[in-house]
Amino acid sequence: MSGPTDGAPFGRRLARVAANERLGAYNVLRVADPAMTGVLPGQFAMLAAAERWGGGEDERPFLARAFSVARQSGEESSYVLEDVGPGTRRLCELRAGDEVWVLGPLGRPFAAPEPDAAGMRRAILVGGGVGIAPLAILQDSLGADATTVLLGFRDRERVPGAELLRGAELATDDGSAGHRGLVTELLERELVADAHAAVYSCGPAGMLEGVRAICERAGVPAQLALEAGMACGFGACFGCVVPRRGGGYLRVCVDGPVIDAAELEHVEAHAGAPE
Amino acid sequence: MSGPTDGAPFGRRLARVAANERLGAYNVLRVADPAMTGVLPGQFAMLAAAERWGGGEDERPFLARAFSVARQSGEESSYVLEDVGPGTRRLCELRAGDEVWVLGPLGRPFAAPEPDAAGMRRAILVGGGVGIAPLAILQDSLGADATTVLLGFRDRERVPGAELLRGAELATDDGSAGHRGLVTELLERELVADAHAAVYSCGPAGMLEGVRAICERAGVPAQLALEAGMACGFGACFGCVVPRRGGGYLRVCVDGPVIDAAELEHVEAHAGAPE
Amino acid sequence: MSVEFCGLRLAHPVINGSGTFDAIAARRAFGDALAEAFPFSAYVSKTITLEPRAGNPPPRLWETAAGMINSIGLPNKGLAAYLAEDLPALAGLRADPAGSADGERAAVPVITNVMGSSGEELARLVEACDEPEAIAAIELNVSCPNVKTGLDIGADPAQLQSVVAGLRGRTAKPLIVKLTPNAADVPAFAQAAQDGGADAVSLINTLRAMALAPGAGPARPWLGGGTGGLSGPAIRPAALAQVAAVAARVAVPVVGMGGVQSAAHARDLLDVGATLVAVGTESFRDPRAGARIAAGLQ
Amino acid sequence: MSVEFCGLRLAHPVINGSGTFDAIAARRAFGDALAEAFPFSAYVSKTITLEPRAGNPPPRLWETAAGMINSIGLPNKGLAAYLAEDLPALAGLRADPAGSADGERAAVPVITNVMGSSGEELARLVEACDEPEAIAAIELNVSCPNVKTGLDIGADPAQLQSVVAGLRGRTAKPLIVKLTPNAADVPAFAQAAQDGGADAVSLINTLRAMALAPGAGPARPWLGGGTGGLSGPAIRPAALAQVAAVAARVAVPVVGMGGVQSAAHARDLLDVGATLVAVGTESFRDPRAGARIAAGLQ
Ligand SMILES: Cc1cc2nc3c(=O)[nH]c(=O)nc-3n(C[C@H](O)[C@H](O)[C@H](O)COP(=O)(O)OP(=O)(O)OC[C@H]3O[C@@H](n4cnc5c(N)ncnc54)[C@H](O)[C@@H]3O)c2cc1C
Ligand SMILES: Cc1cc2nc3c(=O)[nH]c(=O)nc-3n(C[C@H](O)[C@H](O)[C@H](O)COP(=O)(O)OP(=O)(O)OC[C@H]3O[C@@H](n4cnc5c(N)ncnc54)[C@H](O)[C@@H]3O)c2cc1C
Ligand SMILES: Cc1cc2nc3c(=O)[nH]c(=O)nc-3n(C[C@H](O)[C@H](O)[C@H](O)COP(=O)(O)O)c2cc1C
Ligand SMILES: Cc1cc2nc3c(=O)[nH]c(=O)nc-3n(C[C@H](O)[C@H](O)[C@H](O)COP(=O)(O)O)c2cc1C
Ligand code: FES
Ligand code: FES
Repeated sequence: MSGPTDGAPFGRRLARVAANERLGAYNVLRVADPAMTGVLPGQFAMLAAAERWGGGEDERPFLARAFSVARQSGEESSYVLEDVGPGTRRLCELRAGDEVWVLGPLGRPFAAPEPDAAGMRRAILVGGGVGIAPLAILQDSLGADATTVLLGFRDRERVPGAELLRGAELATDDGSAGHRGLVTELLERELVADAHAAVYSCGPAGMLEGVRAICERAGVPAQLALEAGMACGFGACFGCVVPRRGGGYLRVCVDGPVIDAAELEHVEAHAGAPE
Repeated sequence: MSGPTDGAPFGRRLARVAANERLGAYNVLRVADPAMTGVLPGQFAMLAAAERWGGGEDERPFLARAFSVARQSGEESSYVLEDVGPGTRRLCELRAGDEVWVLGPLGRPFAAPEPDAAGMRRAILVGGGVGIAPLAILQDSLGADATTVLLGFRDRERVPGAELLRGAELATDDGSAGHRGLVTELLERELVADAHAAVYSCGPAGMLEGVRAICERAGVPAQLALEAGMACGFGACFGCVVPRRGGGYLRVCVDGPVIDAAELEHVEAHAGAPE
Repeated sequence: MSVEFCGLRLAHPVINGSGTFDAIAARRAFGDALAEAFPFSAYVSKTITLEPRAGNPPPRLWETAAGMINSIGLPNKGLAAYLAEDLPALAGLRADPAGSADGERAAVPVITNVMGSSGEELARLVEACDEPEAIAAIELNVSCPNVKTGLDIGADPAQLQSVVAGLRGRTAKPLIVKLTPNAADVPAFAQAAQDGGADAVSLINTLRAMALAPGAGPARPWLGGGTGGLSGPAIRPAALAQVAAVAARVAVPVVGMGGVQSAAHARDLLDVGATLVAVGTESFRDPRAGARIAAGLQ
Repeated sequence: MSVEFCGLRLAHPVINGSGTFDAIAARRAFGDALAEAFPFSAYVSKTITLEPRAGNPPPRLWETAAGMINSIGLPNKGLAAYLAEDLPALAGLRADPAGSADGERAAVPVITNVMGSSGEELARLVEACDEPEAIAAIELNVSCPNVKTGLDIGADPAQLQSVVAGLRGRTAKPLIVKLTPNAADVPAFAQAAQDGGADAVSLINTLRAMALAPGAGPARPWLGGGTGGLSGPAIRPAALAQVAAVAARVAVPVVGMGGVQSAAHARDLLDVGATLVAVGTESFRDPRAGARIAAGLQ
């Protein structure tokens, strides 16, 4: 789990949908895909339906879409989908037996926690909405007992997403479950209690910026799994950039999606990631 | 059944697929569509799947597709589809309950036979391949006993299409059913036996040209249901033309699809109709 | 949302693109419902020429990814027959109330689109259109990619300006210049049209395009006319850029078109500065698209 | 079907469009498999400029109907770092045998694409590319819609010819001029490039395009760069027309591109006179598209 992998299979492949089940407002798409074995937490795949990828809203989708691998059990990969437009809608329609194009695993994964002078920092996983996906596979690898999990959801319909992780403490905008308010408020409380921690986070840009700022103030290392509109997912188009601290840009698909918070001035919301 | 209708409902409408069954190499698509009641033999509709019309071969289809109404039983219309590309393929996929956009009935229907000095000419229906569709509804209106039906098919897989009409005599290219050879050979034989007939024909351009030439030689009136690549189906695009005898062009969608053979020099194969 | 355009009050901002809706044929196909609920707030005729034209040999259509190529070649019965036969038949069209806020059936003015192969021809066309009451405005098509005009006013701003200036004096009716999109600097042509005295500009016309016949055998162009013009959603992003650039450059109203399928697409064109939006290809898929879009804009 | 292009022997006629494939990043993502089965018979670099460029602010992408708009803005590390770091890393690429009839893994020559904002800048770029063995040919990008070049050689054939003529003497390597598609008479630019001494021309680059940010609120352009360039299947019919017109006009070989997704699309471009076909956007959807298409051409 250190640094990028030695490489995904070169080229997209057809894989069969094993199941596509509702989980509250989300879909959990399970794909039989041996080639994904060895995926590391935080990595993603570019997915497209093999049939009828197009002809939806505004004659889209056209390009493949990026999705975090949420779990890998043996030869089966799971993805968590939120229907926010023509691409996710089409993928949410797929039934067991349908085929999807898969390219991956792609991108830079979460880096393993390393002990410092004071010993091992505890891992705090902070997820928002569909951003829980990469945290699920991260918890699988770190172990449930080794992690504190804080998840935020917009409303009751999305709360079932929490079932993908174990022992999660919740925050909801509408107070339908757990703390009424932002998950970042839970994080601040945790860091006040014990700042010898490492934060791993994924969610909407607004939340990630909150996590970044809180961790910076508390001097806690944070790894943020970012989103950006992507055309290719493997560094070819230079389209998925976010500003890098000190100037220039990072390609989220190859320099990320997991980026050390120290590399970012701010997490900005504009590169096509659904909020 | 004389001349064009007073008008189709203005605007396309969503209609539900009642059934979509295989008939040899063809599909019979049945659509619950009260607005089609009153359709006249030879008229057609523009059809498009309500969902995912696009994203197939070459990112097509985009435009709606023209199909002859093959039968109207009460509020249910039947169409006979042959899968020759992305549009027909998508329509062949539809299941009962799916929705289709329908525009129609459109176009000039077959004109009713009228008695001449020698009395009523017998009606000979000559169909080739999927061109049987408008002849089925024509036979429904003329009555089985009043019609001689000659149908040609390429091969055994297509022969079941003959079930859509009653008492058909067959010709097949591969001799798998009826006369081995062209349906136009059957027509010539019929006209030699008794030329006091009127021919109603639909099929590939090559066959229609044969029918036209034979009837011209025999001095027999013929009405030909033509095909042409269409964008609109209601006279808006001027795209569906065929050369008119004596110069200029006819719009197949509004001047046809049923055109009196006398109006044509030749039936040419090039305007996008599948051969 | 009724709108004012070159002194004409229109029920809503959605009209048809020239050559993409034949109101007379549509009336035959759909009966009086068409005339009583016309999808557009103004009706733009297909391009009319001095002499009758048969148009290009078939095939004239090719479907593309999210669009189509046409090579129609401006078939029309010629000026005289248009004025004598078509113009009267176009009387009495009423806009679909679904498109207008107040729900009344506004009359639908006729905009006659003309093309000539010389300034002299254009002059005769414009003068002929100036007389009839029934013609509310004149659109000059200087941009059809499917026809060789002797004239190169689609390719040289200076020539365009002088031609428009020469026509300006011949009619008091609004003069709309339809620009070619196949140019490096489209705003320069818009500017030239304005400087020549045009009351408005419209764009985009189709993009020059081509397709080869499918299947085996030696390669040959599919279209009878050899090349054609690309339209539909495929070109919408290019249209939006050209309309925005033109609207930023000229003061006269702009009729924006190119791939519009929905109210959101029309809104985009209005947002970048268009006064009216025209719908072409989408009407082929949905004859009532104009009214649907106008209703969505409210 | 190995092919000869400007003195280079290539395993097959399919290369990448500049800026649509980063072989170094791809090698990191896919490991050595990428280097041992490279999908293209030659590798065209992203456009290199004299000084490093960060590129345009995000968002840089917008998906359209059967295509996409990009406003990348030519980010690159600049000539010096390209030569020092990237060029060596590009050594040892071998073409996917699936694409070549004889099934051998041919070496993949590097074509370096450069852009300058003055003839002087271009001269320095061309001279710098003339030295290294590892650069087999040079492509001049005079057509990027997303960058303001002081130079207007994308808009004036005469200027293009004199600039090319000025560069011709500075290298013996094949000089490819990438033409702008945003012009009224693209063949005139191809002719000018040929007359200036170019060994080949390539087209089409992206079509100028625009998108507005979705959702409520005041209208604003979506792309950080304001406008962008349209690519993908949507533009294929326009690309085919331009490539056919250019190939009919010039004697030098033509690299045709624009919306190619399949061997049939590549075949069309070859049929109208292209010697090579480049694949851009389709590689984003299918990184092995080049090899798939090359295999289909056999
Ligand atoms: C590394 C990574 C991992 C991800 N993991 C997940 C995951 O696990 N689960 C999940 O549900 N999602 C995930 N996403 C987000 C997912 O990729 C997007 O939700 C998806 O691409 C949306 O596609 P769409 O067609 O459904 O919606 P779109 O219509 O593409 O809309 C999505 C957003 O893109 C913008 N947009 C709208 N129209 C366009 C257009 N025409 N062109 C470009 N942008 C447009 C808007 O900001 C909109 O909110 C991930 C993204 C990345 C980069
Ligand atoms: C009045 C009328 C009635 C009809 N009735 C029937 C019927 O009852 N049953 C039936 O099965 N069919 C019928 N047809 C034919 C039917 O409309 C076509 O088969 C259908 O449009 C094909 O669409 P597609 O996408 O499946 O195939 P396409 O890919 O459109 O191919 C069909 C033909 O169009 C041409 N073509 C190929 N690519 C393109 C392109 N990109 N753009 C334009 N043309 C192209 C070729 O000649 C090809 O053979 C009728 C046609 C008309 C005009
Ligand atoms: C079949 C067809 C015929 C057309 N005929 C004309 C015409 O006669 N005169 C004209 O000025 N434009 C003509 N156009 C161009 C349209 O008016 C419009 O400018 C173009 O199609 C872009 O709009 P759209 O994408 O909504 O179709 C035609 C377009 C099509 C598709
Ligand atoms: C994301 C992206 C980046 C591009 N960058 C460059 C570039 O740096 N230099 C250049 O000459 N062309 C560039 N192009 C243009 C392509 O090389 C090609 O000309 C164009 O995309 C048409 O081909 P396609 O439709 O197959 O993509 C770029 C295109 C895209 C989509
Ligand atoms: S998505 Fe193409 S470079 Fe990142
Ligand atoms: S199909 Fe458009 S005029 Fe006939």
